Amino acid sequence: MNTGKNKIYTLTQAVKAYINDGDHISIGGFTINRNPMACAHEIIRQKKKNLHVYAHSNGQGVDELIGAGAVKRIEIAYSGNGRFAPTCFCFKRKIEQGELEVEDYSNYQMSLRFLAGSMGIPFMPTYSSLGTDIIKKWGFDSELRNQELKISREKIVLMDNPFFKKETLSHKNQKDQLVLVPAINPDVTIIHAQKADIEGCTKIEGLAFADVEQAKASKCVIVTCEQVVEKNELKKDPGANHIPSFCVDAVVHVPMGAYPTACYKYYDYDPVFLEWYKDIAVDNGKFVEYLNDYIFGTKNHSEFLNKITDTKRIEDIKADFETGYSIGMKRK
Amino acid sequence: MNTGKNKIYTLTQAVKAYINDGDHISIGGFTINRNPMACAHEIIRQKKKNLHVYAHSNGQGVDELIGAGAVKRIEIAYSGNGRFAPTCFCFKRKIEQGELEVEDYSNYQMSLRFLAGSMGIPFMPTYSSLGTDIIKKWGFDSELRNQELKISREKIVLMDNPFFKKETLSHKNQKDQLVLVPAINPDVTIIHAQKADIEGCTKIEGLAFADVEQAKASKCVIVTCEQVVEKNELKKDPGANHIPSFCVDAVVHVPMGAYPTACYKYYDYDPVFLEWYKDIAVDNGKFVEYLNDYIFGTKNHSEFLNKITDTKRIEDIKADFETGYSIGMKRK
Amino acid sequence: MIEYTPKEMMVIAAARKIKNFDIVFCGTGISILAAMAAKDIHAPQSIIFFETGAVDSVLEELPLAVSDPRVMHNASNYCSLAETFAFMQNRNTGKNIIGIIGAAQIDQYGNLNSTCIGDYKKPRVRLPGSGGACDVASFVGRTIIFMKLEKRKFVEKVDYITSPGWLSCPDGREKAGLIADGPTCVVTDMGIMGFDKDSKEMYLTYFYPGIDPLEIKQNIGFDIDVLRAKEIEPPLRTELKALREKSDPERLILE
Amino acid sequence: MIEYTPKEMMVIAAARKIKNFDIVFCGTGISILAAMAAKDIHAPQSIIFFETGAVDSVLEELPLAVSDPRVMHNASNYCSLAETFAFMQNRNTGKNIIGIIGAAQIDQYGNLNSTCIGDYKKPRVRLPGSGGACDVASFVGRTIIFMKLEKRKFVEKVDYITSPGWLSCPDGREKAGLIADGPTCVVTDMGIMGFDKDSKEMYLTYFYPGIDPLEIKQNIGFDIDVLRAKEIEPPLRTELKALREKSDPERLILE
Repeated sequence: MNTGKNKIYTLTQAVKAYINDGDHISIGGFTINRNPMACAHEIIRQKKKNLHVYAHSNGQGVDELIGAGAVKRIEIAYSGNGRFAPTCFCFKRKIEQGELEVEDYSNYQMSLRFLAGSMGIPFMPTYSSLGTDIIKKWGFDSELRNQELKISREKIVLMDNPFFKKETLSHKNQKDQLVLVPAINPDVTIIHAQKADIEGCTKIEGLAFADVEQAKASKCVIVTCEQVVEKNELKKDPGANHIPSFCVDAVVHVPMGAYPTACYKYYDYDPVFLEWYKDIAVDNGKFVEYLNDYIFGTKNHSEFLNKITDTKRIEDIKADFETGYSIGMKRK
Repeated sequence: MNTGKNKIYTLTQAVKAYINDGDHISIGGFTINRNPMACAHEIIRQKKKNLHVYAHSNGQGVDELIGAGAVKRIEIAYSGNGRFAPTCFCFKRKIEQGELEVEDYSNYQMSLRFLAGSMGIPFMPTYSSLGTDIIKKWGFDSELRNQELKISREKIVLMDNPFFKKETLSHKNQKDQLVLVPAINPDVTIIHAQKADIEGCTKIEGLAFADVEQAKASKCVIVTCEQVVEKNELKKDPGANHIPSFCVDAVVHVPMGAYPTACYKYYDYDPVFLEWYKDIAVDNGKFVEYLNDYIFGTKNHSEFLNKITDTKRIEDIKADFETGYSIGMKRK
Repeated sequence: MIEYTPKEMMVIAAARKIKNFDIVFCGTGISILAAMAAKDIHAPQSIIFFETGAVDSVLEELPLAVSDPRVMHNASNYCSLAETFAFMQNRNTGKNIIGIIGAAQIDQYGNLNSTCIGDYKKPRVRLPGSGGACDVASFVGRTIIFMKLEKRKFVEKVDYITSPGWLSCPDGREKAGLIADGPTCVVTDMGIMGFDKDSKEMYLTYFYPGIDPLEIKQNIGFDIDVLRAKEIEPPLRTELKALREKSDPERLILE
Repeated sequence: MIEYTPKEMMVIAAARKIKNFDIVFCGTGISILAAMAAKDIHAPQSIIFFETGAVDSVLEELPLAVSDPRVMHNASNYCSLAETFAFMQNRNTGKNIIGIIGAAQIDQYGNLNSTCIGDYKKPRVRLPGSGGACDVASFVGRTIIFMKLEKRKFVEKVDYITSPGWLSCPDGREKAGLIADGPTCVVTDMGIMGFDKDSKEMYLTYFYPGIDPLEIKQNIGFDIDVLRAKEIEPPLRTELKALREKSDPERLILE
C-alpha cells in the first residue's frame, strides 16, 4: 500500500527494498502462465532466505525458488506444470528429502484465503474438503503455529452454520457444518502483468487467476510488467484494470518478465525450456549448475534471456495478435 | 439457471413465466442508475403481490414497486435518489403508514449477503455495524423469521474469531468479534444491462454495482438489455462480460429499459421525470393516478416511453459517446 | 472583504481536512463537493473513491448521486460494491482512506442516525437508511461528518444508531470490537466540532467568522464545551475561486 | 474392424457421459480432451469451464495445462479463481456441472489421493496436491474420475484422502456434511467402474472390447464385483474421426 505517484523501480531495487529474509510472500500466476519469473530470479540472485510462500497452483516460479533454497515453508494447493511436470521437480525432491515444510489446501481454499485477506476479515467459510485429510492432517505443527506470529494458529476450523434452518436445506447433508479457512496477508506479493502505469494501476489481460486478491491481501506489492503505459491509456477502459494504484508499491518494467511461462497476448510458454528444465530440476547438482550459469551468472532478466534463448526461440513463442498465443508452435 | 440456448422472451412472457406472487426478488442497479424499470413496471402491470424485495441502495425501481403495493417486505440498505429524493417517497410514506415491513442492513452488508448467496455459503463475516442498532434492532420479528422459510432465522449473528491470535492483532479492538450476515438466495433477480446475447451472456458497461452477485445468488434471472448482440461480439472481450449464460433464464430486448434512471453509454437519468415524480410519489392519490395513466394505461415499455416523454426529452438525455452521459444536460 | 455563503465555508472547511495522496471515500451530495474542492484547491493527487466503486474518476460535471454516470467517466478502476467496501475494511488500504458522511441526527459521541425518527418499528419519520455510512463509520479511522447545525439534529440520544461514532464512552469502540478510530470532526454551517482526546465528547474547535460560539451552543441539544474554540480562517480567494469556477460552476450543490 | 488405442477408448467412454448443455469443469490433461471430444462428437452445446476461470473458450489448439493461454481465446467469460469454484459450490449452478478429475490412488469408495505416497509428514513420493480436485469432488454431484488401471493405484486404503469420494460408508458424505453426491464413475484404460447405488462400493460396469473382466479384477487392490459388467460399445467411426481430426490432431495427449 503506497499512495505515492511515481513507483518505478528497477527489479534489483524493488526486491532489495521490499523483500527481506524470512518474509511471507505470495506469488501470482498459475502453473505455466504469468509467473513473475524475473522477480523470482532476482530473489534468487539476491540470495533471499527462509521465505514462507503462499500460492494456489503455481508451477515454475515456486519451483525455481524452492530449488534455489530460498523457501523454508510453503502453503499451496498444487505444484505442477501441466504436461511439462505432473509434480514440480524441485518441490517434489525437497519435500521428499525433508528440506521443505508444506501445508496443503485445495485450490478454492487458497483462493478464499487470499480473498479473506483482501477483504480484511480473518477467515472465509466453504463446504470444500469435508471428510478429507486436508482437514485432518496438518503439515505445520502447533508449536510452529503458536511460535511464528504470522502463521495462523489453526490450519482449518470447523463450525456449525449458525443460520441453519433445517426446513430449507437444499442439499443432502445431515448437518450444516462449514470449513473455515484462515485469511492470508503476505508481507509481499509479486505478480507479473501486461500493463501498468507509473502510479501502479495494473491491467491484466486474459485470466487474472487470484492475482488481484493476492495483491489486495498483501502489505506490499511488486508488479513487473511488459509495458509501462500512460495513466490515460488505462483510464479509457476502467473495467479492464484489475488493481488500483494504491495497492501497489513498486512498478518494474520487465519485458518477457514471465518467461519461460506464458503472458497472454505477448508470448507463449517456452516448451523447449520447460522440457529442458525437467532434466535440470530432478537433480540437485544440475540445478545448482543452472543457477550458477543462468541466474547468478547474469545481472538481470535481459541478460538471462540473452543467455538462455536466441532470436528464433523468442520468435517461436511470440503470441499471435488475434488469439494471444503462438499458433502452431511445436509443443511435443 | 438455465442451460438452454435461446432465452429470448418478451417482457410480458418473462414476468409471467418467472415471477409469482409472494416471490423473493432482488433488484439490480443503484439509486438513479440502471434500475430495471421496464421490468418493475411490467411487474406492476401484471399486478404481482406480496413480493419480498432485496436491494442494497435502490431508488426508483424499488419506490415504484412499493408505491404500487406490490411489495410486502423489503430488506435494504438505502432507499433514496440522491439529489432527487433524500428518502424515496413511497418507501417513506408506506413505512410511516405501517404498510411496508422493512429490515435494515448497511450497503456493504447487503453486498456481502448477495456475495454469500452467489458463493453458495450461508453467511459472510464483517466488522461493519458493531455497536449499532443495525445489530440490536430487528425489523422482522422471530415469529415471522421462523414461519417464513425463505427468511433467515436470525438477522445477524455475532461470532468470536476462532483464529484469533492476540499477539498479531493489527487493530485496536479488545476482542475479535465478527458480524455474520446471512446469505440471500432470491427466487428471481431482475437486472438491466447494456448488452446480452440470446444465450444469456451479459455485459454491463460502467459500474456493475452488486448486479453480478445478485444474479449469481438467484434461482432465476431476468435480464433486460439495450441491445441483443451476437455471441461472437461478446467473445471478443471475455473480461468485459459480467454474467455467464448459464446464470440467466430470460433475455429481453428493451431499449431504454432503465428509463427514467441512467444507462451508462446509452442515456442519462431524466431530471425532468425525477423532479416531476417527487410531487407524484408523496401523495397516494396522485401516485395511483400516475399508475393508471402511465403503467396500467400502456401495454409495454415502448408505449410508456411514448406517453411520458417526447423526442426532445429523449434527445436531451442521450449519452455522449465519449463520456457516457449527457454533457451539459439541465439538471437544476 | 470576500463574500461567501455558509455552505461555501462549510465545504472549504471540510476540504482543508483532506491531504494530498489521501483516498477520499464519498457519499452523495455535499461530501462529493468537498472532495472535488480539495482536489481542485490543494490536494490534486488525492484520489476520490465513490461508494459505488469508481476509483479516481475524471469529474467534468458534478455527480448528483454516487451512481450518477458522471462518476464512471475515465475512472482508473471499476469495483463491485463488495470490493469497494473491502478496501476500507482491509487495514492495509483502509488506513489511508478518509470518509465523509452525513446524517439526520448526531449525539455528543458522534453516533449518527440516518434510519428513522421515533420508534424503529413505528417511525414518525422514516429516513433512507445507512447506505454505506455505517460501513465507513465502522472501518475508516478518519471520518468527517457533515451536518446542518440544528437543535433537532444535535441530540442527547439519537433514535437509532445507524453509524457508530465513539459509541458511549472513551473506549466504546474498542469494547464493541470496531477496528478503527471514530469520527475526526463534524463540519457544520456555523463551526467545526472535534472529539475530546480523552473523553471522546464533542467540543467546538472552530467557529466561522461572524458566528458567536454561544449561538452554536444554543443550537445543540446537549452540553458542549465551546471554550476551546477559535475562529476559523475564512475562505481564501484561491479556495473560493476553485470551488466556484471548477468544482461547482453550476452551483448544483452550493445552492 | 476399426483400430483404436486404449487411450482413445478411454477418452470416448468419458466423453459419452457428457450430455448436451452440460457444463464441464476441466482440469489438466486427458480430462480436457474428453470434454473437447464430447463437444466435437455429440454435445456441441456443452460448455467447457476451466478451473482457471475461462468459460466456453474456443479451443483451436489443445491446451497443455488449464492455465495454457489457449483456454483464454474467445472465451465467453473470464472468472477469478474464487468466482470459478463458487459456481460449483452454489447449488443453482453446481447441479448442472459435471467434473472430470484424476489422481494417483483411489479406494473402493472413490476417495482420491493426489497429495503423497507414504506418510504425509515424510512422504515416500510427493505428488502435486489437490489443485481444484478436492473442490470438484466436494461440490459436484456428477464426477468422472480418470485413472490408469494399476494395482498400486487401486488400493484398499489411500495414503491421504485429497478428494472425497463416497468416504467410508453409504451415507458417509451426508454425515461429513458434503453438499453433493459422490463420484459417478471411474474411467480407466481397461473398463469403467460405477459405485453401487446402496453400498457405494466400486463395481465394474463396463469392460473394453477384448479385455477380460478377471484381468481387471487382478489389477485392483481390493475386492471388486465384476459380475454385473457388460462389454462397452467400441468407439464409433464418427467418434474416432472427431477425436483424431478435431480434438487432438497433433496427438499431444493421445500419445
